[in-house]
Amino acid sequence: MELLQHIGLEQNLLTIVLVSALPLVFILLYALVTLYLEMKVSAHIQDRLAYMRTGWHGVLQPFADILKLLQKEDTVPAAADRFLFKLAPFVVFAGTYAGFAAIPFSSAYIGSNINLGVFFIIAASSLVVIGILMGGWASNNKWSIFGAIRSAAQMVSYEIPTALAILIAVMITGSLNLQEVTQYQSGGIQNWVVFGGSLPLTQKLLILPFTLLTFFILFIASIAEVNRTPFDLPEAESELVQGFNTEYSGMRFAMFYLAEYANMFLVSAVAVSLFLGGWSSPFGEALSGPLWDLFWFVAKGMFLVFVQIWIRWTLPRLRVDQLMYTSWKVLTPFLFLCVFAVGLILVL
Amino acid sequence: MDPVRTYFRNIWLALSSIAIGMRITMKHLFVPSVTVQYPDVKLKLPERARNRLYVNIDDCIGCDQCSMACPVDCITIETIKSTPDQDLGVTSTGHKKRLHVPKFDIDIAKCCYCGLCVYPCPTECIVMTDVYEFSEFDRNNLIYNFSVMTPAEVETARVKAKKAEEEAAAKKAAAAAAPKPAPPASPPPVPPTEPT
Amino acid sequence: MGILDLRLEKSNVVVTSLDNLLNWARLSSLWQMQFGLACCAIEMMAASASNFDIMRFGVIPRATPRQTDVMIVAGTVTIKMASRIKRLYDQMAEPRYVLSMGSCSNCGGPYWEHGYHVLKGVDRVIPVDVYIPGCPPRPEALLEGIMKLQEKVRQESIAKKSA
Amino acid sequence: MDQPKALPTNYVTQPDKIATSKGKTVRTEEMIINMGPQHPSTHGVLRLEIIVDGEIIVDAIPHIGYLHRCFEKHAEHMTNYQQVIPYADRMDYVASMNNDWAFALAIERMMKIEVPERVEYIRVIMAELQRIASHLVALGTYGIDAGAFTPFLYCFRDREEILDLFEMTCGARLLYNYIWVGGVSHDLPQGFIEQAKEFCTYFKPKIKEFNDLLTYNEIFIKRTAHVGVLPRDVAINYACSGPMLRGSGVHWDLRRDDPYSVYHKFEWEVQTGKGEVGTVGDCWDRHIVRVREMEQSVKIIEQALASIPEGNVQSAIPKRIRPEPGDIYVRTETPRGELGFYVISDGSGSFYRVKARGPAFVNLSVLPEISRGAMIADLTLIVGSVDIVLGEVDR
Amino acid sequence: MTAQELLDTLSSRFGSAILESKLDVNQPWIKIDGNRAREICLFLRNEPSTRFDYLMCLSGVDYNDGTLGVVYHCSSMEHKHKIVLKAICSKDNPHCQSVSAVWGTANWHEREAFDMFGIIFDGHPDLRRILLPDDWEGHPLRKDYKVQEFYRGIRVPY
Repeated sequence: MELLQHIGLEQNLLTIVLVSALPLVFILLYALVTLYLEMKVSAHIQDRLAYMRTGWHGVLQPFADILKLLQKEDTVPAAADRFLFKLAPFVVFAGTYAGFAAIPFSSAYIGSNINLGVFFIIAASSLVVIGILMGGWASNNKWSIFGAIRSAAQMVSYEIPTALAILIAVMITGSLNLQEVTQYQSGGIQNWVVFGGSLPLTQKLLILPFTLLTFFILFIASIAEVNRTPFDLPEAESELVQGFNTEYSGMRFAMFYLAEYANMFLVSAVAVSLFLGGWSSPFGEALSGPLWDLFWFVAKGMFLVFVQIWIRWTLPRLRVDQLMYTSWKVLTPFLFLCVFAVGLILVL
Repeated sequence: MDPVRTYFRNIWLALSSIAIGMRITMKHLFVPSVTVQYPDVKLKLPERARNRLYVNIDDCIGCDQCSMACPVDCITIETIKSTPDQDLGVTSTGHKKRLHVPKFDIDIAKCCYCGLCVYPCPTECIVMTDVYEFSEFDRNNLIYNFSVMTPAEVETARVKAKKAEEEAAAKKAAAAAAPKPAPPASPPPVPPTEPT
Repeated sequence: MGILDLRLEKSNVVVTSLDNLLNWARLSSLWQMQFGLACCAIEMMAASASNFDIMRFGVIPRATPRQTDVMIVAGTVTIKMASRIKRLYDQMAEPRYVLSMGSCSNCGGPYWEHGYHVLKGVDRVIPVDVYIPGCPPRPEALLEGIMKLQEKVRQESIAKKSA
Repeated sequence: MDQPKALPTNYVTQPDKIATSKGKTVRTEEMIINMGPQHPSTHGVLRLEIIVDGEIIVDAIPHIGYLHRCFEKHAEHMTNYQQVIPYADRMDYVASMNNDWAFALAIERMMKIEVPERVEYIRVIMAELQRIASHLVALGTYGIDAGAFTPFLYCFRDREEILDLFEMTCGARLLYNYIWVGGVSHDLPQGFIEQAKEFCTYFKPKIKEFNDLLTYNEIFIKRTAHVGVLPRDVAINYACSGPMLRGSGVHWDLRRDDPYSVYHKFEWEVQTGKGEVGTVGDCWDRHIVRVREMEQSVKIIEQALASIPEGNVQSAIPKRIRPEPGDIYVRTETPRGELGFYVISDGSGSFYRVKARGPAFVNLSVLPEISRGAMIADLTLIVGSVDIVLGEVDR
Repeated sequence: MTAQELLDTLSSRFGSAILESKLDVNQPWIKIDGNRAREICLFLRNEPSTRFDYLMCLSGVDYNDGTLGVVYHCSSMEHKHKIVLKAICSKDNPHCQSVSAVWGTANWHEREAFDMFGIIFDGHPDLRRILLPDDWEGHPLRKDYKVQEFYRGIRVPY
């Protein structure tokens, strides 16, 4: 609600609704851009062009896709659980959208400046698992249920390393509120948590390898959280057809699609807020201000989204047991090491 | 190898090979694409390209060899013998045309583009072209009629041929009754097996 | 389909421009059902590969029939396969289109005469919108078939469809 | 005619399998899943009936015949032998040249035709180019099976170069009808040799790039090593052939062990799986055998291009193909393995009976043996490593 | 081992099961009794001097004189020799012993021969149609095969 005070508006129902709808607008715009970006980046990685026939270099393609999906027949399989089947996409999207509430887009805008911001995001994004499980189960399709169960197992497993990595950032910054975490990191690139935060130099040099490692692991874990290659087992195309969304068509499928892309940004935004200085400018006070903040935030987030896309079109996919192995036997132990080391260094 | 070393080696291998892969894909991000932007740009097909069949009906002598060579029987040819008073002309390869071709249909939908019909043609009138864009909404449009004869012409030719045949039969019967040298203008053997 | 189910007159200006917009969306985003059956499937793959890049036309291969708009039947349809094709076609959400690629799915192709187990044309089980001849058709021929289908989509009207 | 009345049932699921864990009993139930005939990773229209216990495969039963196009019936119905070649093309549509060659070789052996030297060289060049093209399809789609999409497109990009060479030679991109009994349909066109040499130099670094991107990627290795292990004796007992057999460490290549054509004139090596990253005969071994075979093929092509003799390519084509009554079995090494034609002639102008022994058909029959105990994710990789082409499995 | 030696070994061991042979052709063949195919093949596979461990091909044939045939093309990876075995059965009662226990590859080949010719392989673990649907009528590669008009409501001929 800082925004309202910032621009001097009164708090009434209409403005609250409008302000809280801002992330939705952002998600929609961002999804259109990312849809386009993903296809174009993948195409150029693969020596081809993709979308060329709708507008200049096919920029209107996402609009066409969405418009087309709107026109599609909304099919529900005869043997499906109709209620859950129809509900699932909304649950998934709601979970993702709720996460955006605690994301500080700019020094002037955060949906809800709650003290437990990060904690809230983790909790809200768990809703996505329920939605996916719901959809997979309600479809009454064996491939869907496989995808759903894989997804549940995967997300639950990868929440451990994610939470631990977040814990490290919280230890350094001393707050769960993302706005405060970001403010802690303002003042230039050297103050970002990934480079040790604004600690004294010796401590910073000691802590640097651990924060870098933590950021790296957080990024890997967040790719797994959003089911992207190499962790895209829930919708592994060559194995499970389309996984949990096999039976979905039209707008309901678009909701899943939208949620997936929104989720990509959500996890990137968390990583950016915690480790890469959030909306703060890398050049200290230069180029800062509410709009610049927004720019930096989105730019950093989009860069991480780009890396996710880049990884997706490079790597093969892991197998279920290897996925679990990576989480429990590689990422988590290393993070415990980091937690221990960071704690020790901070105490010193 | 001891498990601890294997563990760290695996992690190292995974990270390094992922980095190598990502370097390659990043490099390709800036390599110009190889895409041929059909329909704006069209590839030049080589001289020997085998696509849609074309029949130059003016050169066809109705010998039926392409139809015999076709493994899928997609060529249907009907012929009518010409009578001595009709001059059907000469093909561009110098063959004398002796048969009307009222029907020369190729069902392009069945054709397997093997090119076997092209080789036996004595007048080189059936060829595979480089046209490949001819999709249709209706399958019947894929049956190509190459004959240019109108129904009226076919009818006349048929009547004449029948008449000539009857005459020939009558003459033959007469000849059988009283042996005489055959008239010089009798129709040639059909179909002409060897190109002259 | 909500608003589109309203009884709309054909000659309405609003309808016409809405038609244009919606048709444009449909024709530029024809998601393709991966239905590679035989030889033509290889050319279909070649068409989606870098050199021809069918995605320029907005054609994205999807694995599940629910999310697809166009089924490219590429290859010989056998009698054992026919019922599966029918079922997959039924699973596709409206509006849906079928491209028959290659001689075999057009009419049995080289197998029309003696192929006791070959379905003589996929149009015996599902309606076909565009027939692409060739055995197999060049990737460009498939692209041309897509363009032909786009022509067909462009002429559709919501008023007529909802009737 | 007495057919077996009740068809043997494949499998009866066990509904109440009881697993115990720390004194507690857990009831698990096996599930039957149908994979295919239309599934992204079945490489066509293979249907696999898989019985799974969770993600673990208890049994996988292949059902084939969804692309049964009756090649053998058509071969009997054709009026002459020449007309069968287009059908042989369509059997293994990824490696048509090799199919044509095997077919032509069968008739040539039957009629004892000596083929001119130049024709042999052209055939070797074409067959090896086709082998590369076919392996590129196999390796590319294998990447998709593993979840990596990009290598597939790189493979197809390189394959286009080969198809261009084929198209300029015989006019077709996929189904060539090029190798005829006693000769080939066209001589090499102008500029072919230069372009083919260019292709060889272009292609060699691409293999390395492919390896870096996929083959030696640790995730890929972890996915394929120790997976779908085909032991040597099982491979022989199931008469596997090609990369499938060589992947199991058997030093066997018909180009060397049952020689035909002029392969003995070139220097090349038979590649076998050595279990470098896993067990001998696992999926990775089969993959690497294909990759290395491409390198060998490039080697053969380069040598053949350098020493191709002059001559008439159609001098030995018989006017009428009419073999003596009798039968013959001829086998050649196609990209997938041993393609054999068992031909019976009754002295007329067309076949009395022909049986095509497709390598993919035989290789696929071993699938249940190697997929038991694997996971669903492994199954797609195992099927991919067998490299089936359904046109050849079902014919 | 030459074909003659092989024939001698087989006839001395199996006597009446070896019916006929032709060794002076391109690919020498020996005609065996189809009802004893399994033991003969097992012997050929296991005997160290023959060691036919690789069954290249197994084909069904309709000889159009009231008989059906099964042709086995065996080769040895170790000795690199080959032999062709032929077995004959009548069209009215087409029975032959299965060799799928000897060579795993014979399993599918025999199913195919059953599918195409209707030869029943005794002792086969899973003799079902392999290429055609289970309820298809007739065996298509028999010379007297007539294609059915309809299959489950789909017209079969053009």
